[in-house]
Amino acid sequence: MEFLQQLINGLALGSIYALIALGYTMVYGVLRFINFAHSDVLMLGAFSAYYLAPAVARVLPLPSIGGALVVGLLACLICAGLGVLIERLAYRPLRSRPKLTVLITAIGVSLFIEYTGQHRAVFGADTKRFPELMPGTEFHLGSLIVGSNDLVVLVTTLLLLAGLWFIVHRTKVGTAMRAVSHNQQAAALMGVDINRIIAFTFALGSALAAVAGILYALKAPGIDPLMGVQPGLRAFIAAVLGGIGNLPGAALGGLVIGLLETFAGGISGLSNYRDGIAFAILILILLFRPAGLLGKVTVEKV
Amino acid sequence: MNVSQPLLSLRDLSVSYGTIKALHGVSLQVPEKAIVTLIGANGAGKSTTLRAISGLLKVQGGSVVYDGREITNELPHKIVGRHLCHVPEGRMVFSNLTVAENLRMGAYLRRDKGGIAEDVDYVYGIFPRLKERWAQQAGTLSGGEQQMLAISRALMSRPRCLMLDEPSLGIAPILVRAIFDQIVAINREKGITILLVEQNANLALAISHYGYVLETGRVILEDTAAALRQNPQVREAYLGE
Amino acid sequence: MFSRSPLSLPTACQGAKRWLIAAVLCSILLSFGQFNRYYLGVAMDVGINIILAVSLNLINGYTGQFSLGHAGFMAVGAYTAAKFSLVFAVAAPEPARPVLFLVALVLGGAVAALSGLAVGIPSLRLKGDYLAIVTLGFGEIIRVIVQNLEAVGAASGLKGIPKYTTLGWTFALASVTVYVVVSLVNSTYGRGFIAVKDDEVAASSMGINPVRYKVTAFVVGAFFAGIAGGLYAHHKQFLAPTGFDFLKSIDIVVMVILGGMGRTASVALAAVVLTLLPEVLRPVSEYRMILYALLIIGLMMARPQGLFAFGRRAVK
Amino acid sequence: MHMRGRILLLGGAIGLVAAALSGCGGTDSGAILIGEFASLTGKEATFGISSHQGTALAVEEINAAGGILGRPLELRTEDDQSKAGEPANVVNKLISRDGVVAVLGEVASSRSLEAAPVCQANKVPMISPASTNPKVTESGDYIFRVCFIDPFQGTVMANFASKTLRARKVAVFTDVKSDYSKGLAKFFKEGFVKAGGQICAELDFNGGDKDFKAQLTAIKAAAPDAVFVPGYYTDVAIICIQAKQLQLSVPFFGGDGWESEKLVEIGGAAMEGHYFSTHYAADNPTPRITAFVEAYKKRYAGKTPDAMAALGYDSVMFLADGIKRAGGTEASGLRQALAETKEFEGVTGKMAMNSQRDAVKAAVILQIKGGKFRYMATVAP
Amino acid sequence: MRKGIGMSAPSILSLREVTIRFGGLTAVSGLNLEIGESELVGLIGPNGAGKTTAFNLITGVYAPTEGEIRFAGRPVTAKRPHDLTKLGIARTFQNIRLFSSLTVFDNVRAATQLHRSHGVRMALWRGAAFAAAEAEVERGVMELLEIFDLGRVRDEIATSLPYGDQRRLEIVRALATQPKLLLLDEPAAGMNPTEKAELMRLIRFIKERFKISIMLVEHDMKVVMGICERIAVLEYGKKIGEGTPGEIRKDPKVIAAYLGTE
Repeated sequence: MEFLQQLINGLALGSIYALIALGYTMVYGVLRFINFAHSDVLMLGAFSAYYLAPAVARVLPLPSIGGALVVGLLACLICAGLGVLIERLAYRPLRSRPKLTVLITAIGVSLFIEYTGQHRAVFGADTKRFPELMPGTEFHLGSLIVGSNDLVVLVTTLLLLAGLWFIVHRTKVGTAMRAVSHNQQAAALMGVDINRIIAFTFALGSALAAVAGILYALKAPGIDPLMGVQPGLRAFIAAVLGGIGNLPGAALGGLVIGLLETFAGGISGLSNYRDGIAFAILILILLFRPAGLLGKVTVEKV
Repeated sequence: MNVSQPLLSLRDLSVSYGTIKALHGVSLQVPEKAIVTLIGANGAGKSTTLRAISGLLKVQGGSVVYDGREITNELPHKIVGRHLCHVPEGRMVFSNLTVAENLRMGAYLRRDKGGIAEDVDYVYGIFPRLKERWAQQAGTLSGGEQQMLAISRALMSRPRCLMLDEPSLGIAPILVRAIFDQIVAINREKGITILLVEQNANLALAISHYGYVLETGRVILEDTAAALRQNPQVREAYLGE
Repeated sequence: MFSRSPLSLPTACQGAKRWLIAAVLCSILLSFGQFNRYYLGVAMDVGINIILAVSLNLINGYTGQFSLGHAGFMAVGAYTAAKFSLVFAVAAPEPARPVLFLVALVLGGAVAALSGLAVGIPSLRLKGDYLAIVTLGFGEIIRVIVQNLEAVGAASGLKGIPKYTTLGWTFALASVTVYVVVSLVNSTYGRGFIAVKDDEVAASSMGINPVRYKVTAFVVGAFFAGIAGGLYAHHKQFLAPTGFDFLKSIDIVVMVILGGMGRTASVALAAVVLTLLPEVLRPVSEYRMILYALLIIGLMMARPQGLFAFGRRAVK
Repeated sequence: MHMRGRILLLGGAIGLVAAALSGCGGTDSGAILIGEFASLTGKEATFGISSHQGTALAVEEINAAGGILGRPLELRTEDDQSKAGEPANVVNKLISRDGVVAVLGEVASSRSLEAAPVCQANKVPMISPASTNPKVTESGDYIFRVCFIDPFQGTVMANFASKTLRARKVAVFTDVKSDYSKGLAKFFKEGFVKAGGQICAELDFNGGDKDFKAQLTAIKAAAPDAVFVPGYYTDVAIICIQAKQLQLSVPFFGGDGWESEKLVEIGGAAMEGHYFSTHYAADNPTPRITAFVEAYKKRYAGKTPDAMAALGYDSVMFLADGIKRAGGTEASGLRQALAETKEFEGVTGKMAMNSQRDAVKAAVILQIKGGKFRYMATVAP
Repeated sequence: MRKGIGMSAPSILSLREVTIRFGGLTAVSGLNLEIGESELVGLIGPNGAGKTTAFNLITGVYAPTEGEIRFAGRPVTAKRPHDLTKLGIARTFQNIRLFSSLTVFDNVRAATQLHRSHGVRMALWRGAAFAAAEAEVERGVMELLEIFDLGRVRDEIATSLPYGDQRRLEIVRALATQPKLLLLDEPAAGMNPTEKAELMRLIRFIKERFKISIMLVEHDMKVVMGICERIAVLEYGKKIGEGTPGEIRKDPKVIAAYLGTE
């Protein structure tokens, strides 16, 4: 029973990591760099919802599913906009520069968002109570307990994965994304405006981060400007573990990390190493599969 | 439009890679509905010329005029929008996309669903192998099939002028034949202007109307294709005779 | 690197050693001065950061790998040296202490070098982002282990470390670090590091074993990070595992990049500036980190080759 | 660059540093300069800000009342960014450059431990408002604190668990990242086992984690009578919410890290019926506390002061008391006066300094009821 | 130069039935090739015929899927590039791969690794022996640079040189490893006729002066026909012809492969 309960816990946690990891991996897919600020967009998503909720509550009842959807949608829009803004201001000017330059810039952007958020004129450093967007209950299956929040997380993740799959595989813009990811020049020769596709990718990834941020905040309703750091790091590991740039890999990686952490966390004497376990597994896996679980090893052309 | 004006003309084009100058003032003309070929040894600047025209490379000097308008240093996707399409060297098919998706990418800028479907049928007609493999990932195709796909993909944008970079590269002779037959057919039936870059000089000159010979970033020779084929200088350049 | 005169090579070689001796003597003399403790403390931070940045530069700058785990090596050195001092040096007679301190530092460096070897091995198979995340992960694993290791105080930290670090020790060792990295790189042997960075395939076709150079860079870099850790431990007299998280590694990476990858003098200068900058910004402490973040972003836009990277070295 | 140039540059740098080193100490004007170091930014900013606000309020009140010995207090606050390595610098700066007569700080024991040797070496009294780790004052005779220490609090809670809660089996859920949490857990376990109880599960989390279900599921499987969570309120609130979701419905209890109005704000109904020990109860209707709470609310936009704020406030008052009794700010005299404090009445209660310079004072136990902290008992040492 | 083992063997390099596949693609299949001592051999073929892949097999960048490679009488199949360089194989690259942040002098100096007598310890001690050893290296490097007229640019960043000089420098760098066999990958690419003529002279000169075997992959027929003693022709990964320039020129299969059938 405990095993099954932990399985549920792990899936609920892992699916949030998966959502975040998808954002990392999508950006990596088109731009080949790790967007360190992604975890901060997650935080911004949660804060957007925090500030939106009272406004929405005036029009729609909260907590309610409809209200939660509206708040979530608006937060997604805000974060999509912010994601595009970050790309436009910080990353696009550096597009042709070495990857390292962009990576360091991304770290800079991440620190900037975190510390600006901590300033008392912005969000402030203290933890804020995240509003109850949805009515929550628990369901019992024998002695198993499944929280409605966990179900929401699982269902949302599944829906978003399906939606993302649809966008990427069944729409024109998604096809263009894959084309840009494979070869920017060839895509440009098809008439694809690379900048727009990259912006779209950032918008999409940031919207996913916003959803992840809200789900994370629903799970643990204390939010602060640094809340994105830990899940961001784990999701980042998940993305690399799955093979960065690979969408199913990110989802798989997220679930693997979520489950691993949960099972390790439930064992006395191992729970204190929880922070290191994800990394240890990652290193082990990379030693045997240097491009991650689902990544393909590319041969350098000489 | 002035009929005597070529569809595409380059004037004194120069391009550098860092400190290395790749093109030293290349000028050439491509008349509407003609097949013009650009031949020369590896590294002569043939591909560079095409890449400069299609906006993939920054031009440092000179100009590119297409359809009476200067398009020098325009962004690649804008140039495609003018129906000037480039099938790059090495084919560059999207190997992570299926054949059908590759074709859809070719029609990226188009909105006419009916017309797109028509054109898909057309390319499947000229390259039946693609139809057989429509759901396959392009990366699993053979080199020749990929070349067919690359040409078809470019056709999907309904080009007025098509630039082909080494369509015979690394392809079995039997497929080369089929591809070149279709290049001629495309030109005759659809009236598409073609600028062809080729190493296989005989093959290229056989189907072209006019040719330019490039050496180290300069045009060293230009003439009708028939004349070039007889030119001992060309034979020498290619066989060291 | 070398002046145009063909005779410069051997002359420069011998000159460097003289300068090292001078710098070390100078540092030792400094120890006898009476200074304001705050400035003294900051000066020691400067020296320690020079060691960290210059040693990371060997890995990231000269050999072209991307390590985000330097704080991990530093932690290994700091804890090893501190534990050694707490067990042996505290009980030893006064005159033996400098010797024991040196032993503690070298021991810390050596254990850090061993961990560098352990990280260097995955570096044989991984590149770029993957290597970066593995080194980052390594640093975090070290932190988690230390956090659970009761022998070194675990989360409570290790306290009561004797205050052996002086300005003299710090700058003498900083000079040694600069000397070693400069000497190593400025030799026929050392050109191999840069060759590996520029083009691994070409380097290996020239008979240079990239594996050996990469691992050497990690081992030497980690050794000095360990030394810096030891100095840090005996300077702050207290070690907490949280002090070695990945933000610390990022700080060091920023010094290297700010200075200009693969330029020892510039990187050392950047270490000085970036250590002093937060102190200067104290009056606006609320905005300090925001400014720091903006500085990183602005710098990458305006001078990606490094703030202090002057001269005609080609930038890749 | 020529190699000689590089080495020259290094030499130059050393010279520059040497030149810069010859700064000098603070002034001895009318105001009494006191230093404070706190985590105003970074991971633990929320605690640092609370304690700083209490500290600042106390200084303002003293100055409004005419200062000490006729001299106003001047507070110099430095931010240590919640970062290890910073406190030593910051305190060095306060002492050597600003010339403060005493140093107040920090909330986190690890950072107090880093600053303590600096204060000791400079012979400047340091008063930690809320570092409960016993090691802090071991650094030397100039180091004081106005809070009780972990062994005391641990024992109080062990007795509470076995006597009041009548728990036989208790699970302990510790924040491994926090020295405070680990210390408190250790002393609790010792005390509880001595009292005849059994620790049925020991699990750990990392401060800042947001998902505790894995550990809570394991704790639930061990079927404890109660769960001891020595952690900070930011984590505790979420732990209790997730425990409630898992229907782990036994009492949770913890230490002073719980104390903040945010605990109930975030945890909501999930906090109902849980207990914690702390330094003071804001709802305690003594005039002293009421006055403090009101002044604080007025000064800081209606915020109820938490324990950190109260302790920050008391650290200033304790220092002021010492200065008054010493009749000046001369270091050894002040140290002496502080060490000899027999009875000091702060908002966090009466305290005396023991030989270890730790405050000997009572702890209060509060229960959360109806979204409020309800005073349950005072446990004297 | 170190003495090789089995120098008595008639050929310095031999490939037996060497095959390599990448995924489904057979880039080189069943290749047999011999290169004699002090021989100058050309490897030609249309683009994509597998010439560069063959080069990469010989220099250890790729390991063959099947077959055996012997160098100086010993099997070297799947040895790593730097080990092969140690044995005496050096190369240049199709797309110039100089060390971009090093000067001309240092590019060549870096390639003397195998033959330096001093290492880390001396570099750190910087004693008289080190100075002497470095002076020796410098003398060697400068001698090479002067031979190829690059001494005047010794302190320029290598990648800032004109194209022709970069090509030449790459050859000099390869020679600094003191090879027995030098592999040149399209050395004439991007050169004008004058530069090509110069290059041909240079290759002949290297062969005479350093008494080594040279193998070159080249597109330019004039260059290949002009200097090679023997030529092997590849098409689709297979050898379709081999012989003297005269023989190759007349081989109908080769003509078809090059000019294409009409």
